[in-house]
Amino acid sequence: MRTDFPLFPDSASTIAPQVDHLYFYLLAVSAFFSVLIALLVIVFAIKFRRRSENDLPPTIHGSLLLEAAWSAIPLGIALSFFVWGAKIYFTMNRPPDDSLQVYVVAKQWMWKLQHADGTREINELHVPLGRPIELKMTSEDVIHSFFVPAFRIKKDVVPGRYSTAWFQATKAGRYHLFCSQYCGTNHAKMIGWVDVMAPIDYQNWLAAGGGSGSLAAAGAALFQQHACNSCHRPDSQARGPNLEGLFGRTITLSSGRTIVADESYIRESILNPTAKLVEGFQPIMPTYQGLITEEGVLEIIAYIRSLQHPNPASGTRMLPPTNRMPAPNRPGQEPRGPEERKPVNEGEGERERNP
Amino acid sequence: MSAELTPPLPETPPRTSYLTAGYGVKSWLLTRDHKRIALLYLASITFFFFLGGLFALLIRLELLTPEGDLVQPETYNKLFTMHGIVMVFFFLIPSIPTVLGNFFIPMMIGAKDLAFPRLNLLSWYIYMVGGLFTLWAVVHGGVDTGWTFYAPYSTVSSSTHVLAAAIGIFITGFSSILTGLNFIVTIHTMRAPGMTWFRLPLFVWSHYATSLIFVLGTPVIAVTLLLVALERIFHLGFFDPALGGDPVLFQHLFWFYSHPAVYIMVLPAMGVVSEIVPTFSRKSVFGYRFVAYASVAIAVLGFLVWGHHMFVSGQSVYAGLFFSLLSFFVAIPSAVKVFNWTATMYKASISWRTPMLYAMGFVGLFTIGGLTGLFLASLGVDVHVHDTYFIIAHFHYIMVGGAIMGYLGGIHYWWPKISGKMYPEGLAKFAAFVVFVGFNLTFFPQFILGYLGMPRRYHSYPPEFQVLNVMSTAGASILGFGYLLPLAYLFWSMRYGKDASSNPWGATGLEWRTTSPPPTENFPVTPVVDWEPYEYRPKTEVAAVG
Amino acid sequence: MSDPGGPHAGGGDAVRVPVMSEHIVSPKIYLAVFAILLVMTGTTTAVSFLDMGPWNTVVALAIAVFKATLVVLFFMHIKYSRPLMRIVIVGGLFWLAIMLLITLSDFMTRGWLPVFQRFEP
Amino acid sequence: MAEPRSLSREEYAASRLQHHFVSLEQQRDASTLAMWVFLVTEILFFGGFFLTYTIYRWQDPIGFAHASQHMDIVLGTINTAVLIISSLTMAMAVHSAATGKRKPLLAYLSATILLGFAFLGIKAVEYTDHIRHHLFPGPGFRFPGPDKPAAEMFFSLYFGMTGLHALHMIVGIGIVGTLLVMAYRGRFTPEYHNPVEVSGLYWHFVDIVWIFLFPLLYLIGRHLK
Ligand code: HEA
Ligand code: HEA
Ligand code: HEC
Ligand code: CUA
Ligand SMILES: [Cu+2]
Repeated sequence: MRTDFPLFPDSASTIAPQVDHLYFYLLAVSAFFSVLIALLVIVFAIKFRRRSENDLPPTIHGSLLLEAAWSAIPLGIALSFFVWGAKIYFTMNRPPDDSLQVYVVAKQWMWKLQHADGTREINELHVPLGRPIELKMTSEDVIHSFFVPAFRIKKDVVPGRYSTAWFQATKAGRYHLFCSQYCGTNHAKMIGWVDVMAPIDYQNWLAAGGGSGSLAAAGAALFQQHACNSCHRPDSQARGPNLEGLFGRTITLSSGRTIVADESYIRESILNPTAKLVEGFQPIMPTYQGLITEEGVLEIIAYIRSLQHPNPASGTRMLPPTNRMPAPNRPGQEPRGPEERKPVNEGEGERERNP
Repeated sequence: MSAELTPPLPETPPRTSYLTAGYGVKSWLLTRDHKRIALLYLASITFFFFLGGLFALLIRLELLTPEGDLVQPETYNKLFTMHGIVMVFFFLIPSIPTVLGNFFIPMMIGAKDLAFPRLNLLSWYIYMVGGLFTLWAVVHGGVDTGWTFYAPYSTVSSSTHVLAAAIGIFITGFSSILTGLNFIVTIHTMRAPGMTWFRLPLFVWSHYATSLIFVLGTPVIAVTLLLVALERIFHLGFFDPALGGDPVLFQHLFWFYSHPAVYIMVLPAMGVVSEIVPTFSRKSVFGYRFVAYASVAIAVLGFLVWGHHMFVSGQSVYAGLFFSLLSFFVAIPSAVKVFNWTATMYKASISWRTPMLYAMGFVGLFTIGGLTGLFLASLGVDVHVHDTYFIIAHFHYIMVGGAIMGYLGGIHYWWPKISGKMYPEGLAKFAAFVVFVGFNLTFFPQFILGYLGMPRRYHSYPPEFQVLNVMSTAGASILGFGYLLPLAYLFWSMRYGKDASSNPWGATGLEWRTTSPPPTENFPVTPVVDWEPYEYRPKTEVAAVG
Repeated sequence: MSDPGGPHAGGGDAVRVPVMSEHIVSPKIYLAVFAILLVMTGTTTAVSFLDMGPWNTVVALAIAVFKATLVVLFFMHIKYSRPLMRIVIVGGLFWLAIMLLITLSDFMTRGWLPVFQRFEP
Repeated sequence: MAEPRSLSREEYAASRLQHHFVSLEQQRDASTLAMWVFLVTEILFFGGFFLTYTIYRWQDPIGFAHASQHMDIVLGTINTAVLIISSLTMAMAVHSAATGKRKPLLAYLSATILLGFAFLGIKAVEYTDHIRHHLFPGPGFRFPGPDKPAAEMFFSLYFGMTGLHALHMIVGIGIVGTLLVMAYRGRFTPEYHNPVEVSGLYWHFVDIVWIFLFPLLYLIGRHLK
């Protein structure tokens, strides 16, 4: 048994201190009320203990003032919890615009992670320090949950849709990645690591991984293969809407409602096209349910995303090309070029190459 | 088990009591007397409690080491599932209502029985049939979905006896519905002359509120399980995304019942505490009306907060906001109750008997459990602690530390009335102490584990969590021992205990104004109530009434 | 077991209408209600063939609510019964509404993004 | 059980008073309240289905409308009428019991049962039709056009909701059958007939459920095309 055991988790993301501060506030209030109640109960029980069998204490029926006070004060405190908690929650649910995208596909009982440049990993996620990372997650079977205690983030990974989470690591290191939603026999084994690396190391690591075919390129291939372009084309023969610049746009549906074209919407458009019909089009698009895998759908989405009008700042949200060059070995730093890493990777067998 | 509960009384009591009104198995299994039915429930519930406790012990033994080397992962998953199902649906939900509520609601309002005695007996049979289905599932290999039955795991993925367990809970649900219905109608129509709503004991108020939840919530869990069954049998795709369903809808339906159900589990215990505290303080409850209204407020508001179990499920951020806000609102009536009980003890005449010890334990542990509920209702913090041991600790503090303390307190408090015998006071105090210590040792470390990030439903875990888990397991063994003590001495007291007088505590309720144990028709003459609740008179006068 | 006070001699709800002077509804009223119900059934079917856009659903449900109200009021005697029963029904419907509306509000706001995340605590 | 014929009406009524009630009024009050409370649980029981229906229809209104066009509107309308007639006969049965008319009581109860069977018969015809047209959800489900997923959901809900409703009809027929036997034996008098009254409430409730199922399942796609 280990004798050096932690009592408080690592704090390694921008969110973590925010959560911890609210937690300390809650702890303080709770400690105050628990001690107050316990003390009162014990003191009363001793001070007013029955001294004779014929004791008859005074009758006290109550006090409106007290009732009002001990309803209003806790309510006020509780509302402060609410506001504070809600603020953090909003931050957690709003990934910054300049986030790096990582796609996550969960299945019983492993995590498949895919970087924008096509690098794939299993049960291990490498991320650069200080850069917001946005996770787009879906599941192939049942519900899982992506949980990194050191970052204080958690999000259920639900089949049939995309969930989003984000974090920005503030401390290099290796942190637990847990599946926290019960998902069957090896739920407890569906764990992995998040490796937070200095940006430069991350670049080296990425370069070593190849990342030849980007996600978008794979998506473009699928787009051809399934003949999507027979309907979705920029010319007059198009029977379906033009998908250029679709991502992030507000679409008017035939029911009159509007909806923002995000990942979930595009996914649904491919797998259940009639559910949300674009205004002015007939429900002729066939469903691709069962024909395209979850990973395939992700690739197509990345492709549709890449059809944005070029905009280097946010645009495709990939690293600027210059950053992707292998970093030169600087003096005083351990050489971690691609050559050194390759054999290690093959030995570990933890990373797949994009085929 | 029921036969043993018919103790041949050493001396024939002066009047025949409900216990001596008939002998033999038939007089129990076909009885319509609410008091005998309560004892049937007592026996069955005790069985399920120890069954659930056995599963808990195995869970704790497995978690002694990080490697997960005692049982297979499949087995572990079945253990916590069956632990949760048995404890929630077959022990805690029926516990106080069907035993103490059944026994004492008619007596407290001065009625001869519940409005529908046959329905009451039927409820017990339905409960037993549901229990047998579940036991069948347990014996034939178990279920591994967690007590929450989340789809699509439960509908597509799991290959265990989900159907049998779901049917068992479905059937038992009707027992809950019928019990709640019976209570509501009884409280509305069967009150003795003079027993106005604001003369009702708070125990009755809290059972009225509980019954509202039974009646309004239970049908929804029934239909939810029906949908799960349909999806499993006929592949109707209500929840499976592969068939076009939405798994989050399942969670809405499930928690629409199961959040209010947590108040089913705690409201009756609050009712018990509201009886015990004034009795052993010999003083009227502070703020009677506020405590009464708080019960109803908890029941009503409790229906508006179910989504706080789904903050990370992918429900809308705004729905999360709504549910978080209302969760804080529902904490206020609970706070009001805690403060009123405490204030009742001010300037009181407090007698340190076992029921009072349990009541004091309830107040303290419920406060801790409830306050940690506020951590969970705070959106930002819940994201971190959701589905970790923090949740486990939160609800065990309320359900084991709170509700079971209330239940044990109530059993001790009314034991003289139920059995006509006194329990051994010294031993009982010792047991209460053991339970309190064992409980805290078991579950306090789990708060720390939870914030550290140990996920729940984990069969193995990273080694740095081991020390706290060992503490928890040690506590559980102490706790288990503490629970065996009352089982033993209460049995013992049925034969060897001192005879109880009709009102050993000098309490005010109507149930104390008849013999111990009471006759079948409860009161020789229908009582007429002309006093306020918890109106304490000098000892001599009380004795005269008894 | 005599009780001069309570209406049930045994107590029960303290305030109540003079109990159980059971109201016998005349068959004529039943027939009238029945006729309206049949007519409304025909109407709702006929109307469903008109294209009224989103109003189709509204009209269909309005007619259904109207029919159900008639049944509850007359066939089920709620028009003649004491308030408690009405509270029970309204309570039940209210709970149904809670379930439908709150759940629906989750589904309808899922696409919305949190807005004011900017100010840090 | 006392043979009613040998007692006067009042004595008979008194013999129906259970020991723990004080008066027949109290007993009647209790059973009526109980039935209403039970109906509330039924509202919420069906409510789970209505919620599921609402969510999925909201997600794909057009798919649902197209699926609904595969309902037989004629049979549906007839069945609605059948249930409404049965509600009338049930109401008249309660009336006859309250006014102590035994013969009409027997007639109305029998009519109610027959109408109940008629409803179930028509429902069975519809079910077989749907199943023949491969509209039962599952691997064998066939639906032309791109609305298949929505249609499959629609038919899942259709079979679930109408099936549950039919189950309630069967229970209702059983209850009314019991009433018929009791009425035949002369068990009901103007003073004591709350079993008839309370069962009537149940029957009407099942009718009301159908009043909502009908437009939601049969009528939502008629105006398209
Ligand atoms: C009897 C059972 C019971 C009771 C009474 C409660 C009571 C409360 N519960 Fe708990 N809860 C459970 C049983 C219970 N819970 C269970 C079983 C689960 C997990 C289910 C599962 O996933 O398996 C759970 C999970 C759970 C969650 C979901 C966590 C998650 O999964 O992420 C949340 C979130 O809001 C929550 C909140 C609350 C709140 C706010 C209360 C409140 O009602 C508490 C109110 C009480 C107090 C606040 C204490 C007294 C007040 C004072 C002393 C005054 C001071 C007060 C203030 C300053 C406000 N509970
Ligand atoms: C009323 C409800 C109730 C009660 C009383 C308890 C009681 C206990 N519970 Fe549990 N628990 C739940 C409701 C309850 N629990 C629920 C709902 C879950 C969630 C399940 C899920 O995730 O799906 C859960 C989950 C749960 C877990 C988490 C499992 C996991 O997530 O992996 C743990 C772990 O420590 C635990 C422990 C305990 C312990 C030590 C007790 C102790 O208090 C028990 C003490 C009692 C005894 C030890 C009995 C003594 C018996 C003997 C000595 C043997 C004699 C046997 C016979 C005669 C047959 N419970
Ligand atoms: C038979 C013609 C056809 C084919 C083939 C087709 N689509 Fe479509 N698609 C349509 C039509 C028509 C619409 C607009 C109506 C609707 O929303 O269903 C549409 C809509 C969409 C939308 C939503 C666009 C918006 O503006 O909101 C997306 C995304 C999409 N299709 C992707 C695809 C992909 C990916 C494929 C191939 C795997 C594909 N489509 C194949 C006809 C087609
Ligand atoms: Cu995946 Cu738990
Ligand atoms: Cu809850």
